[in-house]
Amino acid sequence: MDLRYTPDEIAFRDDLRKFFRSEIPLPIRRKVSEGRALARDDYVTSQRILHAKGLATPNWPVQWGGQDWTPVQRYIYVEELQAAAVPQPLGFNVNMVGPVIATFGSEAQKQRFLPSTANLDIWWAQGFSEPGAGSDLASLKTTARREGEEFIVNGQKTWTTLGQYADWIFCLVRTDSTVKKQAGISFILIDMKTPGITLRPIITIDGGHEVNEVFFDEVRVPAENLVGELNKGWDYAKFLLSNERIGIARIGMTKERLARVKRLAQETPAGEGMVWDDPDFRRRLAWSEIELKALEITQMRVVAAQRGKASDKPDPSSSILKIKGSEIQQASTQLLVDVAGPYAMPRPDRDEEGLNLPSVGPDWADAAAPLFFNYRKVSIYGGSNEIQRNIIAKAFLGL
Amino acid sequence: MDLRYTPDEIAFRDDLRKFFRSEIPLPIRRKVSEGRALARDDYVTSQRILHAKGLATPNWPVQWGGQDWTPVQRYIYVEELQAAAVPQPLGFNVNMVGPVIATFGSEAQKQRFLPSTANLDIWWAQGFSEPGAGSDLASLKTTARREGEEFIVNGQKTWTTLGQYADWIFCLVRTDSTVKKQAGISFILIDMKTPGITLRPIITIDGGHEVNEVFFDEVRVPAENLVGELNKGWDYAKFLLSNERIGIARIGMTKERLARVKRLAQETPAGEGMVWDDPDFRRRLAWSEIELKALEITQMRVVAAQRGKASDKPDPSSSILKIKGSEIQQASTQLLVDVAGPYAMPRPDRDEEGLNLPSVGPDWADAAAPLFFNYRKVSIYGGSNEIQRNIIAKAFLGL
Amino acid sequence: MDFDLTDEQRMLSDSIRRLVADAYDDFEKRKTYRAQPRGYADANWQKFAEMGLLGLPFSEDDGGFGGGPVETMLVCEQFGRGLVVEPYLATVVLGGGLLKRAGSAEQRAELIPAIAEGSLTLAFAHQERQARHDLFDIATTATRNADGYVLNGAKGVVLHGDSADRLIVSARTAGARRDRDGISLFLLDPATAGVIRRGYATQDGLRAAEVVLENVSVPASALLGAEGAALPLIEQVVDEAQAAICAEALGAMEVLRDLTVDYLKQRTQFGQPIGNFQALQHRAADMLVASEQARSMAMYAAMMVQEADPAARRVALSAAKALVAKNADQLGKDAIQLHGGIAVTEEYKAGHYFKRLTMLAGLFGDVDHHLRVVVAAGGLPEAA
Amino acid sequence: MDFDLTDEQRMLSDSIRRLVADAYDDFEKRKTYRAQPRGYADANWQKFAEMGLLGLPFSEDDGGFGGGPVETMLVCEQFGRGLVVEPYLATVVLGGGLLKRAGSAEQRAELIPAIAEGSLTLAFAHQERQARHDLFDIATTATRNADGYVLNGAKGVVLHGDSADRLIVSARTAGARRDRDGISLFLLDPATAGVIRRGYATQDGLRAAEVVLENVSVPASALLGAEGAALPLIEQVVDEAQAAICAEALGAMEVLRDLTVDYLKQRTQFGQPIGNFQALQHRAADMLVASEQARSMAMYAAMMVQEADPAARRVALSAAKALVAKNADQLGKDAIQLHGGIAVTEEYKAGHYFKRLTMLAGLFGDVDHHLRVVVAAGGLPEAA
Repeated sequence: MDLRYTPDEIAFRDDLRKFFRSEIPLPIRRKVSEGRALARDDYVTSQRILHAKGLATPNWPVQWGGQDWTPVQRYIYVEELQAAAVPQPLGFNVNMVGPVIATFGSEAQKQRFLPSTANLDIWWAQGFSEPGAGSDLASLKTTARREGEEFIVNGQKTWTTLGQYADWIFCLVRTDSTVKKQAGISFILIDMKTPGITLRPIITIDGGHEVNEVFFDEVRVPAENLVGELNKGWDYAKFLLSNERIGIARIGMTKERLARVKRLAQETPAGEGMVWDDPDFRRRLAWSEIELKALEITQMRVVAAQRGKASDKPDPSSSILKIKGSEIQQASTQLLVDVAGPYAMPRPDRDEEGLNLPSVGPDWADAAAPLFFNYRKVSIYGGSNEIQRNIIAKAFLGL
Repeated sequence: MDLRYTPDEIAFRDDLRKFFRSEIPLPIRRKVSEGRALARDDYVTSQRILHAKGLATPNWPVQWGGQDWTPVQRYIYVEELQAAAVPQPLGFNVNMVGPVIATFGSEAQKQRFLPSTANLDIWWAQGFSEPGAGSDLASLKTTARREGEEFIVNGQKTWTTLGQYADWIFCLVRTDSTVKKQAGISFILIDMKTPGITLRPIITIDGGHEVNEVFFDEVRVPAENLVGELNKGWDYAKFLLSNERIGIARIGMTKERLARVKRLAQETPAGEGMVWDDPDFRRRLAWSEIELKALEITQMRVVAAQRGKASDKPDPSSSILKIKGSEIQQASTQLLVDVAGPYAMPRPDRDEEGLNLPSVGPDWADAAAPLFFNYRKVSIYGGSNEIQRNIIAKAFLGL
Repeated sequence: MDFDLTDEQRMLSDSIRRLVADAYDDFEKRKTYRAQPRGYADANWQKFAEMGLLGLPFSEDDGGFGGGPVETMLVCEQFGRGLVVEPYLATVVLGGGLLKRAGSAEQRAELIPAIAEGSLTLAFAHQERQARHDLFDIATTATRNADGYVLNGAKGVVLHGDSADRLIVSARTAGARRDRDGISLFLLDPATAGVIRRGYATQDGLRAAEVVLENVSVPASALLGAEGAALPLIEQVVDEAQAAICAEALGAMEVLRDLTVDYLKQRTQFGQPIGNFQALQHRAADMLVASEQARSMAMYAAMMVQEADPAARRVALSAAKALVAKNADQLGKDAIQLHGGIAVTEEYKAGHYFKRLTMLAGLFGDVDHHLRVVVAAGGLPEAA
Repeated sequence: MDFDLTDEQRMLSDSIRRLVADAYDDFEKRKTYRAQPRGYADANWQKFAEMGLLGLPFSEDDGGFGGGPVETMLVCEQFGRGLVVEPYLATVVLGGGLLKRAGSAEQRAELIPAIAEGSLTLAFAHQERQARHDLFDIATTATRNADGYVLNGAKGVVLHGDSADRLIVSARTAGARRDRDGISLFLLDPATAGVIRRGYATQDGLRAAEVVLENVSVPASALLGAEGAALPLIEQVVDEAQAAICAEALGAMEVLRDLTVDYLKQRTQFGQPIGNFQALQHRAADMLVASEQARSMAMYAAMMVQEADPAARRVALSAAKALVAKNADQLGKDAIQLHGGIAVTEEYKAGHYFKRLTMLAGLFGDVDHHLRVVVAAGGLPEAA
């Protein structure tokens, strides 16, 4: 047992660290670090730089641009990416639809979609959640009825993250309503330019436009866009969601944020000294660091336990990572608000890039409260923490 | 709206305060304050002093020794009793069986039992809980079958607090097993000297003997010992449990304990100074004081809302008092352990009065951890805090 | 001991509730108020004036209605229920509190009737960037000259400072930055040369301003109260504001709690209302406990703000604020979590309550700050 | 990075688990061990010796088996699972840790083989009443004279100090009470004139003693290590003890968690196993999260106790202890609450695990103390 990296792992890490910090433009990384919204081009620029180096889709099959890495290497990759505040390669492309197409898609679908998906020439959105199907995803109602060589899609999806930038959307649709709910769902690819699709922005309480509703009204989709078999979509969705394991706790990102909180606390005046001199603040920060260290090792243990196991098996320990990871992420944004103090309050108007015109308080402070508000979502999405506790109780504890 | 006492209320309070502190022997009050076990005689001595002054059974009907007090006066009485570390008049006698007999008993039962119950000439125990009937009290299995002018009782009760001192026990027994569970229960009085009763001590993790199991094997009870109507026992039990409202949060007692914690912290050395100089300790103590102050006002609000209402109506706000009250009580015992520090560890042998022979650390310190262990019970008994949350969700929130 | 409201108080509370319900029933209306030039609705302000709310805490001699802390609590609780955006705290509680106590007969006669009739608003320009929550940490200077004083300094996050008709500015006439003595108050027309205001929205949809003072000359008559001795008064008025904030947070907590419970009853998942799930029921129960404890402490604040001993008063108000802020934070987070995604959308009410509660919790000191005040005092004051 | 145990380590862990399961399977046995004169079972101690556990951390040259922190973790985790009462921490981890590092060749040759074969136990008489958790706060004095030293002072809550065959005593040969320099260690036969021991049970069923030293004369050869320079060594060995405590607490937490989950499955109320109730399921899930996080930190402790930089080592060990102690406390309370009444009875296992966890959590510093160490250092050490 040795929690330290081997010399080879250290070399691997140092190479990545250097590449991320020298090749991904600083203004993009700075936005990530401050928790500000990225423009579409920021994502595209960053992902193409990564892809050129083979670093956008390491989990894919090697023949489609993946890397033959060990679990520890994959872990290091995610941690370093986050620690350098590099935008993660678009999850809908590289962790979701890409692996599904690579595993279950036809050869034609692979040829057509995988290279452009890896390079972010196609921007994908996810069409899973519906207004009445949140935690109970399988109760979805959007239908696709077969008419000749087409499916006709009707219904509504919601929480479609960054859907405003999407070229295509992958959807779960009901293709058989006579069987039990999980058994009548199919996985289908839809061009966002198809007539009958309307997108409506959802503005969130932080003032951001990150998510959307997508309406489908008699949308005609070629039958060849069905992935895998009809009515097997629920299996593909489960496969897709299990790919979220590594990185779900966003430890690298939180570590970076806590380091930033520390730095800002040391330079933000408060009374006789700096915020850093406040023992109560320090105590809460230290707890977050300690919990994060424990979670980091928990995550390493999960990674190590994966060695030699088939990677398409869902691992219930990801529920632990999700619960604790989201709690610590939320605590880290609260600490940022605490450092900002009264200057967490101003909410100045923004230019089209979402930046202050100009800042009222310190130039980072107006982003603190929106980040804190926005991060309430991390214990809700991807299976709420209540759902995760259900999973632990049932899958681990047999209750 | 005025949270302050009126001059009359202050005079009432000062009279009680003086009486409690001058008339109840200090050694008894000191044991209460330190959370040590009382001997049977301590209870009897204290209650008889109170009773002689009309202060043992203020909630009873005036003709049986009760007081015609306002809700505020009743509240002041309980608070001052607890704050002076006076043993509460035995709850089984004065809050439980006494009011039940006074309200539902026959005239003969009243004459026979009420005076001796008030004066603690009879010591009562409670026979409600059973091994299989905890939170689900109505599922109790102890039976009483009618044979001529007697009931024959068979079964087992548990958690019978101070049963080792009891002369009589009031029991819930099943007298009809053909109807739904709440409808077949009767309330019956049993002399502990009746043949067929066995008492077995339960030693708790603090090393104390406070609770017992009571076994009934063909125990013959005169039919005249049935209280009220046959099969109405569940109603009487609910009536009885609702009498716990005032004082359930034990605010006066916790206030006294926190004051003691503060005093001990100020005189217990720790490194360069005293425990009191530890800001983390002080912060936790302050939170307990603040929560307690809020709960005190919450309790006063409940008391005020009772004015003019029939006192036999259960009030769901007692669930709030129970949840918060138990949490703060438990926190106060943890603070005591913290003050004791390493000297919370020794557990020396005890003499028959439960005292050290002699103390290892400071003379109060060895009682700290047992009190902390013992107080885990306060969020379990009398309807666990989980049951209380169920009640709030259903009765208050309509969920 | 008496927990009942007087008939007048009950009528007052009912009237405000109706007024707020009427003005804020449709949440879209609030958006239109925020979009108005001053960031709130003049029409609402006029209604408050007509109902007597704007003159409430002033003495009848000054043209007010002689209300006390209980009346302020009743107003602010209802304003919290509606997430009212009008500048009641800034004008009536903070500005009015200073003015009625420190103002000369002339100053009171000039301003209080105008406040009461709704034609004049105030803002209290006190907080400075370096001070965080220390009320005595004031670097702004007021230098005496032949005609009066010259003010220099910068004030931050002045509530409704962008639209106020008069500013009450704190500045040092003596002493060093963190001295308790030497702080004075000045009444200032924001149109005076050298006053630079930058207004902005706050995260919870209200308004504030940065105020810079560059060689601002004011006459000697601008002095409000005794020179150099303003701190005890500032502390008292900020305590009154804390009591008002506790009440406002309480109102918002109760609405958010009820909104959440209603949602649990309506939202179905897995074939049943999610309110059937015990884990969610227990969280909802905890929300009730949290809001009931907050109500008790808001009442404690209203009582103790009248305490004659300033040290006991300050500790009590800090205790109240600490508990209310902590419970508001936890209740707010639970409300969002129990709702799920819908609560983080701008369209839905819950998120706005959460944001307002977050900001109220930090106003004039966060939980840590107020807990430290209690700790430093060795605990809560003993009741009489 | 490698989380696997070696084959030897796995075998070791399995053997201890079997041994502990055998000796402690019936909880009544533990009672009989506690009733023996030394407060534990000599027979168990001999079995530990036979299995090589008592010589484990000593070098092979000294007659040990050259085990490291991972081996100690494995032993203590299993001991925690069984609530083992034998003096492993006192003799092997604390006493042995000091002896192997500070002992002269003669001292090591005299004592280590005897420890390894189970014929000699140690106790570390260090803590003093006024010191609380400050390891450097030592008032006991050792005054040099012609023949050696004379010791005077009082040591408190010395783990297994009542039965130990040798005491290792810390005393000042120089400096003032709270100086870091000037602390020395002495090997002491408790039969020496002037040594007064009062043994007693601890709340968790182990043993400890108060040790008073009244003009105790020891020869110069009793000095263990360099005069006046013992503190860094004491700190290192106490850190090793913390790593062992983390592992022991982990073992106890996992058993208590599993006991609770089993109870939830078996206990029926309202016509069903109480484990069907979602609110209880979620508490049980939180117990799993707490114990998994504790496992991670116990591993971190085992790794970082080998860290060369003492400052980084101490902060890391404090972080580990703080987290393990906090989670042990919460898990223990949840376990009692989920069980209900049965868990507070002496007959049932759960309460004993809770009591042991409570005492382990406070040993060599409670959560507050260790969190303060982390805070004072500005946070956790950066990983290499």
